[in-house]
Amino acid sequence: MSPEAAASAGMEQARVNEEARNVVEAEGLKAWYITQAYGVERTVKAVDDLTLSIREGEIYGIAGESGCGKSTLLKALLGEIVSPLTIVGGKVEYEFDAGKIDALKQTAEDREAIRWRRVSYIPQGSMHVLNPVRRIRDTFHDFIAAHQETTREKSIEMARSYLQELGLREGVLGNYPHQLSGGMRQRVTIALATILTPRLIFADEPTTALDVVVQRGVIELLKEVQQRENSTLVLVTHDMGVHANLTNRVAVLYAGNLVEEADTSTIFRRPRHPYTRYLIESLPRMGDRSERVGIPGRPPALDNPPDGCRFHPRCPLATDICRQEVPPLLPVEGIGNGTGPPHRVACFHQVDAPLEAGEIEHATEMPHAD
Amino acid sequence: MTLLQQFILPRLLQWVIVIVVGITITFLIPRLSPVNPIQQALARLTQFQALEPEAVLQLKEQLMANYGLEGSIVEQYFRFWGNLLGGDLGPSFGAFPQRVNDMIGRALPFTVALLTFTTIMGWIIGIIVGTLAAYYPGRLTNLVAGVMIVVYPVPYFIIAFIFLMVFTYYIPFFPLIGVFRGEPFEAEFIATYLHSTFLPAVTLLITGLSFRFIMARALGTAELSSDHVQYATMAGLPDNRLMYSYVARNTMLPQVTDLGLSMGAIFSGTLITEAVFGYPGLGDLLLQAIYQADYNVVMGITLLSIVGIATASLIVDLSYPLVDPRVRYR
Amino acid sequence: QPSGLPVDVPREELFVMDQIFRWSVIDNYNVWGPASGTPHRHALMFETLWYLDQETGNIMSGASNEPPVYNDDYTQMTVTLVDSLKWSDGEAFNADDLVYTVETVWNTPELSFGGWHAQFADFLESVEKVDDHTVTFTLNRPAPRFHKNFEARWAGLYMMPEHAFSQIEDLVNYTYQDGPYLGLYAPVEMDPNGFWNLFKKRDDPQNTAVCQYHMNEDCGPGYVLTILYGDSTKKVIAMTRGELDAFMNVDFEAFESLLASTPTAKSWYPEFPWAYPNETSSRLIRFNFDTHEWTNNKDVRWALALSLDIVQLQTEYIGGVAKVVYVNVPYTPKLAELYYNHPRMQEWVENLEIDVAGEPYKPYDGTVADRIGEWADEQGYAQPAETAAASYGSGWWKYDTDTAAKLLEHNGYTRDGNGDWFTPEGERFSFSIQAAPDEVDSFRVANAAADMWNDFGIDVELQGLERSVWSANFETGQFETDAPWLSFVLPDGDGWPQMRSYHSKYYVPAPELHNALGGGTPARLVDPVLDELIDAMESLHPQDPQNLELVHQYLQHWVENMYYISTVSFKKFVTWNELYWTNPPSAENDVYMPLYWFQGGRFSIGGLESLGG
Amino acid sequence: MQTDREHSLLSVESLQRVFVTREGFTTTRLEAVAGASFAIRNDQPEIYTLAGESGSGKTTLARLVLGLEHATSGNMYYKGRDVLHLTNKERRDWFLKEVQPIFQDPFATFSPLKRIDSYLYETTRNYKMATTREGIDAHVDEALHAVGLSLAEIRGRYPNELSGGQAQRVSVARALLTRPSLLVADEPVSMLDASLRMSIVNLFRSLRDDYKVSVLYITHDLTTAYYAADRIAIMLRGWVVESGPVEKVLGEPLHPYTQNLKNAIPEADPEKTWEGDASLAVMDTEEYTRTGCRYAGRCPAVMDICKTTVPRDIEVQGRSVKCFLYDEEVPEAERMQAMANGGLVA
Amino acid sequence: MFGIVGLFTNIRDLMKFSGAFRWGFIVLVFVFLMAGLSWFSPYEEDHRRDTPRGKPPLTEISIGRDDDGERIYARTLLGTTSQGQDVFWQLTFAVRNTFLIAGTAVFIGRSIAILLGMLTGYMGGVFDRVLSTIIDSLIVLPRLPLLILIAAILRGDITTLGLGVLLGIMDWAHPSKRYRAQVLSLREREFTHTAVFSGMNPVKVVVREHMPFLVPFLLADVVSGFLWAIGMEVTLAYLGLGQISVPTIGSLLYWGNYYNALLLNQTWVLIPAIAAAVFTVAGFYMLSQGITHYLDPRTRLTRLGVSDS
Ligand SMILES: Nc1ncnc2c1ncn2[C@@H]1O[C@H](COP(=O)(O)OP(=O)(O)OP(=O)(O)O)[C@@H](O)[C@H]1O
Ligand SMILES: Nc1ncnc2c1ncn2[C@@H]1O[C@H](COP(=O)(O)OP(=O)(O)OP(=O)(O)O)[C@@H](O)[C@H]1O
Ligand SMILES: [Mg+2]
Ligand SMILES: [Mg+2]
Repeated sequence: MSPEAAASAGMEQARVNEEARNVVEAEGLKAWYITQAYGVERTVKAVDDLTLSIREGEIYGIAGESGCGKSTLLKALLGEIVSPLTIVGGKVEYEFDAGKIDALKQTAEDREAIRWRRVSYIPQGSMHVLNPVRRIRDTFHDFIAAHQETTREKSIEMARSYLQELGLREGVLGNYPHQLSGGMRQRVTIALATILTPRLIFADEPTTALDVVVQRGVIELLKEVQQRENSTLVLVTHDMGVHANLTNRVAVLYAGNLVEEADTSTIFRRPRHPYTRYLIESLPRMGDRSERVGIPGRPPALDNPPDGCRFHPRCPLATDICRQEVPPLLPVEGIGNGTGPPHRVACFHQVDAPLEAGEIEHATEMPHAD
Repeated sequence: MTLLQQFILPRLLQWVIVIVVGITITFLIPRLSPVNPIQQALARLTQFQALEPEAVLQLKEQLMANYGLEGSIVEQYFRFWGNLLGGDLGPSFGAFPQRVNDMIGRALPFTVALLTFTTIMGWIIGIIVGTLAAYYPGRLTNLVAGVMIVVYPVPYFIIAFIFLMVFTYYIPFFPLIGVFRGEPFEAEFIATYLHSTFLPAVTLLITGLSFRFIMARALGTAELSSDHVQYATMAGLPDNRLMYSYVARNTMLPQVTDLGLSMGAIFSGTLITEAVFGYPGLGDLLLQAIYQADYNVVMGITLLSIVGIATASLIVDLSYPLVDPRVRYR
Repeated sequence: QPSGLPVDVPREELFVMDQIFRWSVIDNYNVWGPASGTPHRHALMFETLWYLDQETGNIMSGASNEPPVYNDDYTQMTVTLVDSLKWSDGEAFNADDLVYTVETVWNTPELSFGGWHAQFADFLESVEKVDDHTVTFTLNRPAPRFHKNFEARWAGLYMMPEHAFSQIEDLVNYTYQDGPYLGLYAPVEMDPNGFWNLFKKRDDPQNTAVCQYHMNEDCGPGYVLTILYGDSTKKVIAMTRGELDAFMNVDFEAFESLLASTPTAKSWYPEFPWAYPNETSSRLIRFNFDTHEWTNNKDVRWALALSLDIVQLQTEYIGGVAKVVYVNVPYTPKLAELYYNHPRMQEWVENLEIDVAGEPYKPYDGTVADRIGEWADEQGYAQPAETAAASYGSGWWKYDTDTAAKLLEHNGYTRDGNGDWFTPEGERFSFSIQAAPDEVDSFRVANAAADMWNDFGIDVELQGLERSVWSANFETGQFETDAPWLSFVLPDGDGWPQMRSYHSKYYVPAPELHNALGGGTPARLVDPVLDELIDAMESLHPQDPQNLELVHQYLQHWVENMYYISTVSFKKFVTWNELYWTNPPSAENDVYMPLYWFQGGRFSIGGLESLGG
Repeated sequence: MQTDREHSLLSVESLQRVFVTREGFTTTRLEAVAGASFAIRNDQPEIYTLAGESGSGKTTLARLVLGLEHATSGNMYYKGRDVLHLTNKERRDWFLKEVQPIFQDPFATFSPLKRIDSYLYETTRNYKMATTREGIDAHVDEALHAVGLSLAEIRGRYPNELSGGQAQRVSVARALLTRPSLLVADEPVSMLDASLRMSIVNLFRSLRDDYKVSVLYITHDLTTAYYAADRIAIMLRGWVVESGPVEKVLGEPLHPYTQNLKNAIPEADPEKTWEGDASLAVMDTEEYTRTGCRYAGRCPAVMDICKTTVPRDIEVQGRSVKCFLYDEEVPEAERMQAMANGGLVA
Repeated sequence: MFGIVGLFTNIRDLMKFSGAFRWGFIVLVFVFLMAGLSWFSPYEEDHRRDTPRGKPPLTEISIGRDDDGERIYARTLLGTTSQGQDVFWQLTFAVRNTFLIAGTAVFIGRSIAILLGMLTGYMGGVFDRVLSTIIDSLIVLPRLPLLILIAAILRGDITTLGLGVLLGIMDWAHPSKRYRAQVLSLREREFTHTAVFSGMNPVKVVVREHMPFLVPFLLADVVSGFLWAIGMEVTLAYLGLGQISVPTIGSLLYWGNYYNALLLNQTWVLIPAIAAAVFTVAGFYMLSQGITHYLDPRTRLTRLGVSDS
């Protein structure tokens, strides 16, 4: 990509940010899994005290290691709270044209009105969510008929033209899911989730377990859908490459906490949280075979997270304060042009140094605060 | 390599082998029985009579000839296959000189009608109710499930007896035995037929139903936690659509398999139910035949059942892809 | 309430009776051929020459109403036929029919499923028509019982219509559905599944033997339906519902519940002991002398008999409703007179002494019937005015376990502290007794015996076997003891026809079929004394007093050896519901027996009177 | 095709595996591995990568190598010995000791119902690597140390009590117990997140360098392949379409398919977004049954000959390519034209 | 999975974990207690005429005499049978014997089924084809008629244990097919390959690796096996082909029916036997539900307190 193109992309981003209002706002969200096993209660604080807002028309990425609560966050934002998942505190609100809607208190009617028409969801492992014994066209009809008046012919016609626009061949409609490749199934699911032109799309790891070629196709499809309707896309993945390619803004989750949030280029160029830095540095790059290391240690168990900063046991910069106090998520001053959403970080020992593309910082060379 | 060669022919071959082995076993086993059909017939023919010893011996020979029991067991076996392939099951011993073909021909429609009705109804109702129960867990469901689990182990004939007592004695509404008036397919025949078949049918239905319910509920519950159902639920699909096209439909593979195989189990059920209700089907016929060591009738009926079950499972196997498009023939 | 009956006949014209089994051969009334299945039908549709009534022991008229006349050396028998009988097509019944019947059966083995062919082949020289109603049989050797072939208790040689059958080419496979019949009824409809059969009365009832016997021009119900409902429970339900007018038998318990629900139901006696007690058979305990050594010891057999309490057996197990017998002769009025109450037998049994360890011992106890009567009083049953013996049978053996113990000990058996018996070899004295539970009284006799012998200290295992298994077992000698039923004598008192198969020449060792030689007994008994007696009876006329004496001797010898332990007579809860039809045979109307499915059942049916719908 | 059997650790020659499947009432013949050839050198341990998109036959090839699948035709030699026709005894006593697998999903590798250490003990005992109790413990511990774990850490634990990375390391450790010369790792990192990925791939590198173990590394993650591997073979629908040193093949891919693969890699750099159109595979089976080049259907530089004729392997620029674009027998003008059409770099 | 030591903790866990298990367990303990009580019965197993006949529950009956010859009276809990036996104590024997029959049948049937199912599933090839065809042939045989025939052949000589063995021999074809299918899929699972590469031989693989996965399956199967065996026992007894003098659930029903219990309203001789059958099967059913649920990997994960990272 040429520098001009990059600049224009940046400008586009800025434009979005300026005009947009927030579509989703979550405040102090606590979504825990509370299980009764053996009569013993166990609480997994999968999302713990999390505040974020997502702007209309943007692609908002959520990154983090496996098991850090990404999917849980999405479910909470979607308002799909099924036991043992419990909302312990906080709120989630949508704002579309007609005022605010409390996402966590949806009635069955609300759901029928909101789901798929306004808010839609592509779950993790979306290649497995199609009914294996139902033809694709029937599934389309089921999903369309659930939310709007239609006949079988109409809904199939709708599906046909939509699939064509998305570059899937028509024959797919007559197939059963197992007759399609994984990537095609994933694309069908995306089509299913977006055919009713929702304003807000939650996509949970839509590309894991796909090979790069198919992954690329799926991601381009998502982007196309998002751009066509100027809808909002919330994309969860732990693949930083995908974030880099697709999102406008990235939130980094660690052990149920939001640790850093900034526009994409900032996250990749000037990450401030040690965890984010690790995440990006550890990625190998083409054309570079010098040694890289993973993040030391393993993520904490969420039913008994460490006190203070949850990253401290793995953090080379950790000090006593990290072990005792939870770092607040605060905007970084003096960054950005002041009009977009701020760059927020939750760390006592933020690192303020650019990450040069291609440059490797060895873990041991990470500056120590103490 | 075509499908025919690769799958259908071997499957057909297997069908043939299964039937031949099955029939051979049922040919041999009755002949191991201590009950001697000749002695049985002798006792029947000469009851209350003091017979000359000479007459007894002569009668025995006569019976041997009539029944086709001369020669070694191997000779009998090949003669049996010869007759069978000629479509003749031989004479009944207990009802000589009646042909087994005729006897089975008379009883078969009754059993088939009863079985088809109860099996299919039990299957459909069981699946519907079971799926509903899986879909709406709750107190009512637990109650229904509890009842079903209680009914499930109660022996067929106990249920039959209770119905018999209640609906022919205390509330004498149904006839005591199968009473059929009029020519087949006339209004009177149909009326009396329904009247006579009701109790045995309900008995079979109830026992079949309870099993089907338990199975459908278990399968439905498992299906409910599957990804595609959860996703469709999230997408706000209406309940009936979910239940029918997403839960029940997906449990069809095991249900259809089981339907094919359950014909055998149900056959056992009719055996006794028919006896209790004086219903003129194959079950009662078979029971009598076993007692009288009426080899040919036993053979005829088991053969029917063997061919029936083998064919049912053949059809089930061949129709799997219709039921579940994922299935591949290997 | 819809009718549970399968036929559309006004109830006041229809008599519904319990069919004793499910017909497996449909629409075939050729009783001579291999399809043979006679019950009900032979009473309704057919005639034999004579009928031997078991209640009275009298010969009753059939196609002949005079006894056969033999020449002096029993080589010729002359029969005179009734001249007023007609076939249902109007043709007169005459000597041609009898001659034709005999010759046909004689010449066609396939038409001889009562065994008559073999009899004729064995004895018959020629059969000749003397005149229209007289026929003479010439025999190739003395045969004083030749007429038995024509005399029915259950069955006899049924008359064939010569004028019709001579037209039929293949008589063996002829189904004889359209008559003509000599009996009162003709079949009109049959259940293709064999559960029922409908018969209609002839248009000319006056031409049948039954109506002539009853001296009633139009005797008997217009229609008779035989129908099989199933087990006791179902029969009782059917009668309660008014859908059954007579049944053959039910369990004691079922009968009591019927009495409670259906006041019009009635068996033989109007009060206790209700059931018909005079069927010619008795229940006993049989030993297998071939395979189990211990059974060959007379003392052991006696010990077993003495350790049974017959009063308890008859009351507690059988409900008090059968007559006690000490030998296998049923206690019908006629047979009681010929045997139990015959002075010779009475004297013998009262003075009978057996040897108990060298001491003589009188085992007979004459008070049994009275004690049963007392028991019935205690239960609060009203009883008939007859003597206790008439209701409860003969005396029996004392219940004397001390003597029984002595007998065993004398033979080397020992008893331990718990009272358990051990064989001389030192093993636990144990054996099994087999019975078929659906033969109710036999099974209960076995039950009682097992219980009482267990109490006495013998380890007896009761095996209830499915009937066909049970019979297969005794046929092949696979039993130790079992509980069958039989009678040594016929209703008229003759013994030879039944006793002869005990001749040692028919003996076959187990496990071959006991009747491999034609005769033979499952007990596989060999006793030269019996052989002699049997041989002596053969050439005597049944009514010959010498014959009776020989039978007495046979029975005495039998009892002294206690070959079988006889217990009670046959009884049946033959029950009539006097709701639509009345005047069935009963203790008050005891001119003939009530077993309507026997050939003689026609008298019962013909005697019925309608009570209106 | 003949490889240098004597000097190769593993040499695979024209290996073919055909599956016949019936679906509904139609039969499909599917050449999942179609005459694949490559060799892993013996003189010096190397990490050899098999890469390619999903369904290209990588797993099938790995299973063939491991002997879990029967070859339809072709040859395979290990240390010069024919290993397609081993007796059961030879296989157990020799081959299984030499070649050990590492599977994709570390949790599927071990039965969830058994303690994970039991596999380590089983392997040690069954191959008689040690006999005494202490010996076995020491042997297991040593293998675990090689992967950065210790026996104390994992003893008595069930698979799901370990993190994915730990479980995958145990899987590697188990494979190392028999002191194999070759590890066959089928997508060992695809289930893991970036950080864990690196630790496993680093582990392979250290095994190669410190323990002299060769690795057949199967993946569709080209970045880790580039990072770790010495040589690479790119698979397409059963074919090996390009193979050679990883810097060459991935640095300057020649085959249009390899180029497509490389382009599709999302780089963790917001300024490097994708160029050109993605060309997506249609149904798997369609390409398997195509006559001519299996890539012809979506190749931007397709020529007429590609649609009818199967290309041969061409040695060019230090690698082997299965493409007419580099085939001298095809007129050069035509090839240049096609490349230009496809927007490819020559 | 169930070490001997761990058994009790497992049961305790299960009791806490699953209501179905709890109820099933309680019901079965109750049933076992019944069976156990049979050893303390004041009456002999096959003895009749111990009590007055046909008395309803809770009647006062004479149960013999004391040393002075005085009659001893007691109330019968469940009434007496027409053969003069105490229903309650007969039931204890019946439950014990039926357990013995069904238990033997299930044990033998499942052993054969598992062995053959696993072998055919794991070995595959010609071995599998031949055996599967034989199994299929057996599946199509109507079992009840066959059983009646065989029972008839054995001439009523069949002992309680013998009946169990016979039933077991007849009831393995269906389950073995199901086990085969399971093993077929387990065979393709990766840990099977791991086991093979760990040098395990086929028997070890099948027993150590696959067996544990069949346990939930086995449990469900045991329930249906139990049900079938009890059903067959009862049916044979009903037809008079069992050893009807040995008290079993079936023979209790047989005798009740023989003495027209329904017609005479003596339901107390039938109801306990039916209840025993229902309790036994329902108890096992609930137990297996509980255990299956407990062993389900999905619930197991949360239960073991691990995240699925
Ligand atoms: N149903 C559940 N019950 C209990 N704990 C759960 C449940 N589902 C998830 N968890 C736990 O919650 C935490 C967060 O899970 P989540 O699925 O949100 O992670 P994720 O970031 O989406 O991971 P991945 O990248 O693997 O999808 C994990 O520790 C997980 O073990
Ligand atoms: N046992 C089998 N029977 C039939 N077809 C099979 C079988 N195994 C694999 N295939 C087919 O062979 C082709 C190659 O499969 P393979 O698993 O080797 O691909 P892969 O490169 O490992 O893909 P992935 O990256 O998805 O794991 C696929 O189309 C697959 O459907
Ligand atoms: Mg997730
Ligand atoms: Mg693969």
